[in-house]
Amino acid sequence: MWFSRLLQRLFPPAPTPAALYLYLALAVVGSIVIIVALHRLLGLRGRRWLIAFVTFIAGLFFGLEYFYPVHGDPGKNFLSDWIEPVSVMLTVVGAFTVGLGIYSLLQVHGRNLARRRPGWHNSLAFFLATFAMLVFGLWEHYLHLPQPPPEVVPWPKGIYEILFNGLFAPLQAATFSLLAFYIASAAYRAFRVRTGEAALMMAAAFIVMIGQVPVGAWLTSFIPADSPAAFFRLEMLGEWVLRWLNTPAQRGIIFGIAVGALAMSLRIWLSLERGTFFSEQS
Amino acid sequence: MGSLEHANWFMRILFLSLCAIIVAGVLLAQRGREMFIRRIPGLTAIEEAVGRATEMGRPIFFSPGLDSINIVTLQALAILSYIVRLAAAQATRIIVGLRSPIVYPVAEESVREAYDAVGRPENFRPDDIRFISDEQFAYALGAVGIISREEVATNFLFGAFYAEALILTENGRALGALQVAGCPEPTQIPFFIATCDYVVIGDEYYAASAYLTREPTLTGSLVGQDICKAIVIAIIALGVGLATVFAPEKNFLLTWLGGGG
Amino acid sequence: MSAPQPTTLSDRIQQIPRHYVYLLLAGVVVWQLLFPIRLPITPSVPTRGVYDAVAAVPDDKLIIITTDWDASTQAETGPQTQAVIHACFQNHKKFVIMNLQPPMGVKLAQDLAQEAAQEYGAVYGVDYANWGYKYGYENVLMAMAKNIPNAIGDDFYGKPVGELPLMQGVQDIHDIGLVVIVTGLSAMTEMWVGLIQGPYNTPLAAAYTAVMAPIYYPYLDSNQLKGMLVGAKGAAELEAMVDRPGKAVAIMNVQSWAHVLIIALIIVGNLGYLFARGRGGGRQP
Amino acid sequence: MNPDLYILWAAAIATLGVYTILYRENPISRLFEHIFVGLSAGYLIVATWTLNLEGKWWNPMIQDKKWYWIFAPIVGALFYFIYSRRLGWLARLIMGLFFGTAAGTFFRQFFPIYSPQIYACFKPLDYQAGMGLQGVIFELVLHNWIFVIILLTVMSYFFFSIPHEGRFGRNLGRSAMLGRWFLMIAFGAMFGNTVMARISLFIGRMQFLLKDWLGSLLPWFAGRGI
Repeated sequence: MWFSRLLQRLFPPAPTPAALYLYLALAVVGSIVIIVALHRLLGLRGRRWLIAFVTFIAGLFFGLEYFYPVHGDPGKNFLSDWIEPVSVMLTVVGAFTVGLGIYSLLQVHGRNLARRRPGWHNSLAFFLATFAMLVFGLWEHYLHLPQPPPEVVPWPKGIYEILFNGLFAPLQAATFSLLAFYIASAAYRAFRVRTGEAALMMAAAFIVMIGQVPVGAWLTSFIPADSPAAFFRLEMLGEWVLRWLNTPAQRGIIFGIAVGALAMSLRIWLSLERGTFFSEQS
Repeated sequence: MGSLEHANWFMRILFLSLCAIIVAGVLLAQRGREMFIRRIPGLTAIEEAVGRATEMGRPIFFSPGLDSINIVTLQALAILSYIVRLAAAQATRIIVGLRSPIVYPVAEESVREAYDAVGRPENFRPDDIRFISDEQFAYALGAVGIISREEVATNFLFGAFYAEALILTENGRALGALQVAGCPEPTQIPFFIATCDYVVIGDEYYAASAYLTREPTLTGSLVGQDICKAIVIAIIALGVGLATVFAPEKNFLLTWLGGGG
Repeated sequence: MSAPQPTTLSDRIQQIPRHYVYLLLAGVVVWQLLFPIRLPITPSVPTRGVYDAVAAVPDDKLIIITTDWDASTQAETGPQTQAVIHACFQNHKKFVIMNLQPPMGVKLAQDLAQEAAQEYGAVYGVDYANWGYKYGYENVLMAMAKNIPNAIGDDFYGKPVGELPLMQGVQDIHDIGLVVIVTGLSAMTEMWVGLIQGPYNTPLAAAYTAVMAPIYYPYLDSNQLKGMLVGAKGAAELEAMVDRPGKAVAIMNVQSWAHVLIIALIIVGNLGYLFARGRGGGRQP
Repeated sequence: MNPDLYILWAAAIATLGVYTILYRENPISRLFEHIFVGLSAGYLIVATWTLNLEGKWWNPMIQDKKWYWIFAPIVGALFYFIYSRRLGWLARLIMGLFFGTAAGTFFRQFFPIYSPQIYACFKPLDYQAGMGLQGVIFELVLHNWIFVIILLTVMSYFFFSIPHEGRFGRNLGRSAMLGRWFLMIAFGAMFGNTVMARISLFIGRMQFLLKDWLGSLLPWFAGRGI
């Protein structure tokens, strides 16, 4: 793989730990110099041009690898070897954005707490929960327990399990399961034969719903499964609606979305997009 | 044949033509060519929904969906910006609830910009742009909390939504909020239809910002998209015709598209 | 919305307060869990497709079970995973567990696999393995297609996967005979189809929560998916096929009666609406 | 320490706490909302480190001495300039990189995702050799006709630049209306199909509450074979 060889050549690994830290320090200083230089040297137009250029190159790289002719087996072109390492690098860079959201949360709840706004005790609960999960999550990670874990678990792991399996996971599952109630009440209220469209929607929902559960199969089990009328067994009818009425409609939507997303991607890639975020004068 | 690992000549030509048509539409419109867009029902309701909040003197809640910065979310932010301009002009408060840390600063910037644009920068409240949680259902609970504590009059949900959508809209409905929702993916549309007052379906979502802003770049792109869709229909029609006449192994269109392997 | 106080019976059955609907639903579920009335189960075509796809994998290739789920959808995806694992063991196919999203998924699946492995006397590392949670979505898949040991790195227990006996000779995606996606998250399928199934023709089967399944019927129709388990129903059918009736079968029974309740509510609501309209008292919303 | 009993009780209380929101939003549900948000914020940091950065970034940089990995956090740090008005363009620069990547990834997925969807629509609308038994053919051909008609009418609904009046437009308008009806049928089918999934989730929670939690107090519940 010539890409990793190139990396090795450009950035040879540091020979000793001391050299490593020297290299790291130099790299940081160097980067800062470059960034400051960019900021100083580029005018408004230069910056906009640079942003458009970076966007274009990133899109071109991933797109071109697919469309450029390939040879050999498995088929490769001059970009194929780059896809994996570049993808990993982008993943790592993206991971560093995690602080953005956390910062916003800490700011809002910190302010609630500092000013003793109504409901400040909830913000306190927020801080305790965040802090506990952070501390015990990392602690548990660095316990380096053997697998499978021993019978008697050390207490930091115990606390982590209470936080995760006793609170986090059940809160997630319980919130999700609220939907059972909401869907029942939405079905009751929404499915009225007020208009033709509502009636069609109701009829389809009705058939699919009952066709899916054993009681539906049981209701029409008097129709023999090998007779021409077997189509009217509720479970068959439900599957037929999903397969022959639902599938083409879904696909019609999918093609529209595909073209819509292609257009939006193109506008972004070529920096043609106008409107929010893109029009800003900075 | 039958591999889609890399493109073949048919795909290259097709892809380039689709791109060229869209870009041509954009460029033509930017040069001032007038383009027609039909009425999109759910979107005409936005003004009414903002007006209702103003009348009742209660805030608006907006969610740009759960995705990080991507194509869908950028579209949601464009709609947000339009709504904020409407609301700001009527001095109505708007609260934005976010799930992605990366979207947070971008959304804040868009809202601030919109307040500046209508000349009411003093009405912008940074606290109303809130990161709720990156966990899907923690986000849902947090958003329901905001909707009920702030007694919002109108709920706007535009963006990528998943299972949590019904938690938001059913609670919003129970509290009597007027709700307008839009999502490109079809999964949550049935629930929006059941619980919201107006719904924007599928591709209409991508047409939304063009319809609302009448920005030439967007309308031009929309016309280009229509031509592309017509091409897709033509390909399907041709493929169906060929499939009716020939056996699958003789259907060259199938092979060109990487199928029949 | 604030409707006027219902007075007549037809108005009243049109506007049952939501809290009553909630209570009725909870009541039916608890009743059927404690005092079940059972009904028979017959496997559907998509479920049989999953079983057949597992059975058709050549012996020298691996099956990947990617368990992109967590506690939130465990009620459906847990039994699905368990049934797929049983199908693998019963057909003597080697499989590995991995996932790309909620990190918890591989842990929960590992527990299920260990439980089943004991029953069949299967050994970790030889008959099955766990590649663990891999961060990076499409980047992981793109890397995996070219070089599995590199892309995966360490297994669930922190050991390099290359050292596992069942990984002998497993180099890239061409050594994978089937991928079974078990998930409650959208976008996973598009990723696997776009980056693995499409480019390399690797067979794909899937188990979805019932909500997601309709989106993916087109993929079944186009044969991009060999088979599909639809929610707890699919899990119950596969449980019946591998002769391990368990949680999913119990769930489907409760489902029947909960559906009967909702359908009854819809009918009642419509009757109220039609009566009111018949009398000329129907209100257009 | 054995955390199982604490886990059981914490989970039961958390579940019931969330369910109070079914009555209405209240102080208890609010408290659990904040705990939930806090736990996920903490977990987000832990997971980012243990599952991603430690293995993919820290170890290669420190243990393998690949010092060029130091550029990753520097590039990532540019995101944080979004809060600065003066330096905000640097954040846009790095976002541009990610926008470009998103676009490029969509380009490369375009044919692998949509090509099979397109050619799966190539359905014969009449009898042809090799289709199989005579009895099945009629059904198959009929289904194919239904399929193609629904697909085309639904797609016609999503045309935006043609008015639904005039010679061509009036027919498109009719087709679009038909497409809308088919869409409603599809949405109804999806709704019906989802009911089961949602109820499954609630059943799962009730199994936990009745069997695991109440069953630990009253053996009768544990013995009901839930």
